[in-house]
Amino acid sequence: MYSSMRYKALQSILGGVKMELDSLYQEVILDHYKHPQHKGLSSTFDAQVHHVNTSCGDEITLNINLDGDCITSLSWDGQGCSISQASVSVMSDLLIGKTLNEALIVVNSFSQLMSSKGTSAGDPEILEDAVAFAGVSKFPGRVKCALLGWMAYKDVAIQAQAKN
Amino acid sequence: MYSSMRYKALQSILGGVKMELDSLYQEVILDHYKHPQHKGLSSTFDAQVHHVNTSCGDEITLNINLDGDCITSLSWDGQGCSISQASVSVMSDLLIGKTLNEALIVVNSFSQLMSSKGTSAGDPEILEDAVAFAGVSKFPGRVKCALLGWMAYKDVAIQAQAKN
Amino acid sequence: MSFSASQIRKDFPIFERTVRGGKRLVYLDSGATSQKPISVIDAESDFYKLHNAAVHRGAHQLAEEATDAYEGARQIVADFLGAPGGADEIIFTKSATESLNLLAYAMGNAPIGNRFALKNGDRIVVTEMEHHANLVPWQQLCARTGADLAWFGVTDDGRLDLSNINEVITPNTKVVSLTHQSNVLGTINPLSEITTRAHEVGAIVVLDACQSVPHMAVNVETLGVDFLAFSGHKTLGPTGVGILWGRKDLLDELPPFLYGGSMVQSVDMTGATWAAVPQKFEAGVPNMAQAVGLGVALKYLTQLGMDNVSAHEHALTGYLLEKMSLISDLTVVGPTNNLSRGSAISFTLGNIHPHDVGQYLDSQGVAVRTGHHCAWPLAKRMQVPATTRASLYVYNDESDCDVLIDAIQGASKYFGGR
Amino acid sequence: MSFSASQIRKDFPIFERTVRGGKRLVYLDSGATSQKPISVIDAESDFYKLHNAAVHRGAHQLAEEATDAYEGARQIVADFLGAPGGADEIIFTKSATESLNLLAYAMGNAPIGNRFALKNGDRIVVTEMEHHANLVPWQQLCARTGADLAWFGVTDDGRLDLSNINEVITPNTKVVSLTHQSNVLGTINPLSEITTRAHEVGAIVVLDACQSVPHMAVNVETLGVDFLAFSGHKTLGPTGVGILWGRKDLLDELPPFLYGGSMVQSVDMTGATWAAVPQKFEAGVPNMAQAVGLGVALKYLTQLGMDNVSAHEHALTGYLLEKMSLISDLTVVGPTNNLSRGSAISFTLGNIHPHDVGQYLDSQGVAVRTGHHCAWPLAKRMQVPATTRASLYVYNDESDCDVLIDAIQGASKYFGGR
Ligand SMILES: Cc1ncc(COP(=O)(O)O)c(C=O)c1O
Ligand SMILES: Cc1ncc(COP(=O)(O)O)c(C=O)c1O
Repeated sequence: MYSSMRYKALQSILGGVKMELDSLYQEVILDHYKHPQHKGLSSTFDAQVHHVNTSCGDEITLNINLDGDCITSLSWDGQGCSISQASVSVMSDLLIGKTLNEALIVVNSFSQLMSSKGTSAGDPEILEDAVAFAGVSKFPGRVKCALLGWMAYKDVAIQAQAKN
Repeated sequence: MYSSMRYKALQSILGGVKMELDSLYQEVILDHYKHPQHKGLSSTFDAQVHHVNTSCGDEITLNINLDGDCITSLSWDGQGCSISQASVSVMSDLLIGKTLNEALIVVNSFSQLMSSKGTSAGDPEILEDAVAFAGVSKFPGRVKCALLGWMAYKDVAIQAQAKN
Repeated sequence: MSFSASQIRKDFPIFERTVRGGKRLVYLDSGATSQKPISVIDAESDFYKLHNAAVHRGAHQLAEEATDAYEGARQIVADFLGAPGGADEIIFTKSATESLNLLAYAMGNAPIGNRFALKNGDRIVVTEMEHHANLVPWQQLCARTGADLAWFGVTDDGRLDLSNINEVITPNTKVVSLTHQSNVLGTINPLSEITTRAHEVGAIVVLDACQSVPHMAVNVETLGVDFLAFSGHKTLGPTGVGILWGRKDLLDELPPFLYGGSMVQSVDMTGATWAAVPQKFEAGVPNMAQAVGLGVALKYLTQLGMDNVSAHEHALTGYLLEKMSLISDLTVVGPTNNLSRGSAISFTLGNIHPHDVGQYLDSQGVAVRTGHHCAWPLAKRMQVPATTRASLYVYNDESDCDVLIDAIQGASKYFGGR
Repeated sequence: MSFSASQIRKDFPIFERTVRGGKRLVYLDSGATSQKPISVIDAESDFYKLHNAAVHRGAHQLAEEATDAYEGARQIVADFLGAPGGADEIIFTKSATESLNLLAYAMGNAPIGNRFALKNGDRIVVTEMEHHANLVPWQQLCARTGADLAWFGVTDDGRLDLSNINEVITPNTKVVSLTHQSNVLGTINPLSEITTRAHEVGAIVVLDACQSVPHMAVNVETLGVDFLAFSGHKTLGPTGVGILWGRKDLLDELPPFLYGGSMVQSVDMTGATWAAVPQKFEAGVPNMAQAVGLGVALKYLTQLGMDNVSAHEHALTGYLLEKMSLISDLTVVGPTNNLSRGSAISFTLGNIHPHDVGQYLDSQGVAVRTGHHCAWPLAKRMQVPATTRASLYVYNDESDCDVLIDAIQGASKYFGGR
């Protein structure tokens, strides 16, 4: 612990840690942030959840509609930082049209990417645009932001299934 | 604070602090401890108090009899360390026969001696044998022991006066 | 004495490091926790290296020295606050949060007849600008006792609204607890009107001084309050130590909170009686090294001079507010004039989320805090979901403010055009 | 690995000093508080020098590093105890005393329907050998809720009397809280019979592990208890930090204790909801540097190997008990055989008062503790107003025991002849 802490500090004293702001805020992320997709709640839904990130106050409400096993619509509203808003926007794009099982694979892959602490670039086959969030995993304080929408999705999917 | 702490430790590392056990346990003290005076409670009293030193469990019960302003008898029972037992023994010897005002002078002088942190030798005119406790003031952990009986006296004197 | 932040910075080892690839550390997060001078760090280490032992307990030299150091620190705190009853009025806790909870729980333990006992219909008064630590414990005490909670509102410019003071502090009010200085707005609250009215109705006044004791001279007698809480870690001191000060006669009557060793007078299997103040409130082996470190921190501040500290911060706050006023999409949340205001400055920047602002500032070596700053009701009142907060202290200077201003403008550009 | 106390001593700076005029420090008071290795002292200092920031709060690099260090320490504690639910089951408190009070107060906060809610006729069970910290909080909880307090007695040779276990742990028992190892007698209590019976009636078992976690391998799964408390400062760690471990599902249901920042999910002026475990129990800016130091202390112990630690202490305890048995006016208060017994040895010496014994030992450089050791009911049970206690740890060896024995004989001579 202690020696690894010393090392880390030393690294930064030596300038070993690059300024990674651009690796965090990829073009794709800023794009989705400025032009969010599927924002605006649908009037009907099979399930709705409201999630809050208590550490920063970011909020999201997420609606889902299922047709059997297939996600026919995801819509959301919320407020928060660019990472949380872009992440839910990208996610909606990705998951709509998938079956619940297919979606689960994407969600798990994204969760794994987020816990990789910068060691993974993400699987573009599965994650498509969401690989842009790979850089977020280097900023532990922001991982929660990126995950907010995805956690809400997990919750809303379970509720919709339970209801059907 | 911090530098004085360093200094203190250094002193002792250099052997600057003498082994002061004998200055604590003066002959007079060990004597009174082994042969306590006025121990054994009187059957009648004007007031009685029971004091406990919570930090070590030492206990003392103290009886007083007054004739007007004059202390005609002090008697006690208790258990505790040599310092607390010897101190109440010496105190009883000293105060019996004195007026309450005279006694107060002795008590205050003893309290002062105890808070002197080793800088005072005590006034033998007033304290007589009780100057033997001067060394105790260098041991903050033991000052409470030496004071147990004297605090009890202050209390019992007030109660006896209130009653009379 | 001339006050030199850059000179002071040399006493703080953390400023020898850099952040984010060699950037100078511009630490503007002292409102969350302050950095520590080497003398404080060494005092804690030296306690362990030279004097470590359980205070008030062992029968040996180390225990004597540890007790001296610990009780010496208590005296320093008493002197620093001008406690009229001396060291016996100082209770070491783990944090201001514990200090405030101690009060609320101890009052909850008061039997009928005790002056602290609360009943249905009694009232506790707080304000809308409280930190959660000075709000939730009272909410819960109200829930347990049936007392009701009332509060002073906050004006649009971030000042306490005392216009309805006589309706808020009613004759059945038992406690008025408020912050001395808002950790979000920077507002310094006026106290005399409140203490006068509170004492008139027989209520006690509790002061959350977390954001004032580190930054200005605080004398409990002059302020006329009855209890005061602050945290060591915001006051150049170690983590893990806080203070509760209270008037001796009130502490004497207040029931204990934590139960255990050293706070009892006698114990048998069926019950216990309590030791005298302050031991009554310090159960167990205390946070000795931290208390000693806090003592050294307060000595360090005393040497700087608390009036110099507040003058320095006042000037710097004025400088920063001025610079901020020139940034068109920046809105200060809290007083924009520099009267009765401390050095915590919260702001929003266009519609860029504070989290993103903070991240950008961080990339420039500037450490700030973003969010609701543990004061959600206030955020709602000010109609901001979150803010970015820069908070200044003794080691900050104009160059720090300049770096901040540049970084804010950089953030505007980076996230702008939405 | 061969275990060398004299080698270990070199890691502890305090042994470089002497006491009472150049005497070697023979520290036999680890039962009160342990000494600290340099790695622990440095870890705390380095936290301040390199990474100091408020965890979970700031949006900057220091805050990230501080959070890493703090949460890393939580993981170390979880691993050290074998917590089945991992780091989420570890709560940082200021001391074991706070850990136990947390439990008692949180249960007191439980609403009807919550599994921890107590009512008239419910029962809490302790033992006659408890430290005040594991007795008085339960007495007070009983007083608040109407539950009754029952306890296991202690036999003449200092063992727990479990002969009436089914009458003590009745079907309406909700909590059984006991010490793993007596801080006075050294007795290690057998747990399986108690946990079996307690769980049979649906009671939870709380273990005061203050005197076991520092001295032997403790695995919460193997022990089968539900909550466990210990103190950092007795475990080679800093002062001002303690641990409460609890089963995840129980912690989830247990209401919070201290209220304030970081333990809430949402707050408005009228109420609040709580964050998830462990944050729910950690209000305010935590004792970060101390938690990090404790992590390093547990790493140090792990490197020594807890089985080696207990084997070392067991051998040394046997050696000391043997030597003590040869002093005619010395009476050990507690088990004299070396089975299921730790290294705290309390004794009386003729009719010489323990305070005097301790003072004499101190003059010879030997640090011990005298008194009732915060266990008055036990002292009464054993019919001794006070005892002298020597307690051993990793840095003690036979030469320390020899100095102690010589000093005891010296004390006999000095005060003898009464
Ligand atoms: C068995 C036992 N329980 C509880 C405690 C209380 O620990 P602390 O004072 O560190 O809170 C102690 C030590 O003082 C102890 O030995
Ligand atoms: C105004 C105010 N009150 C209370 C607190 C709580 O202090 P701590 O977290 O040190 O217990 C803080 C800081 O977090 C604060 O700024």
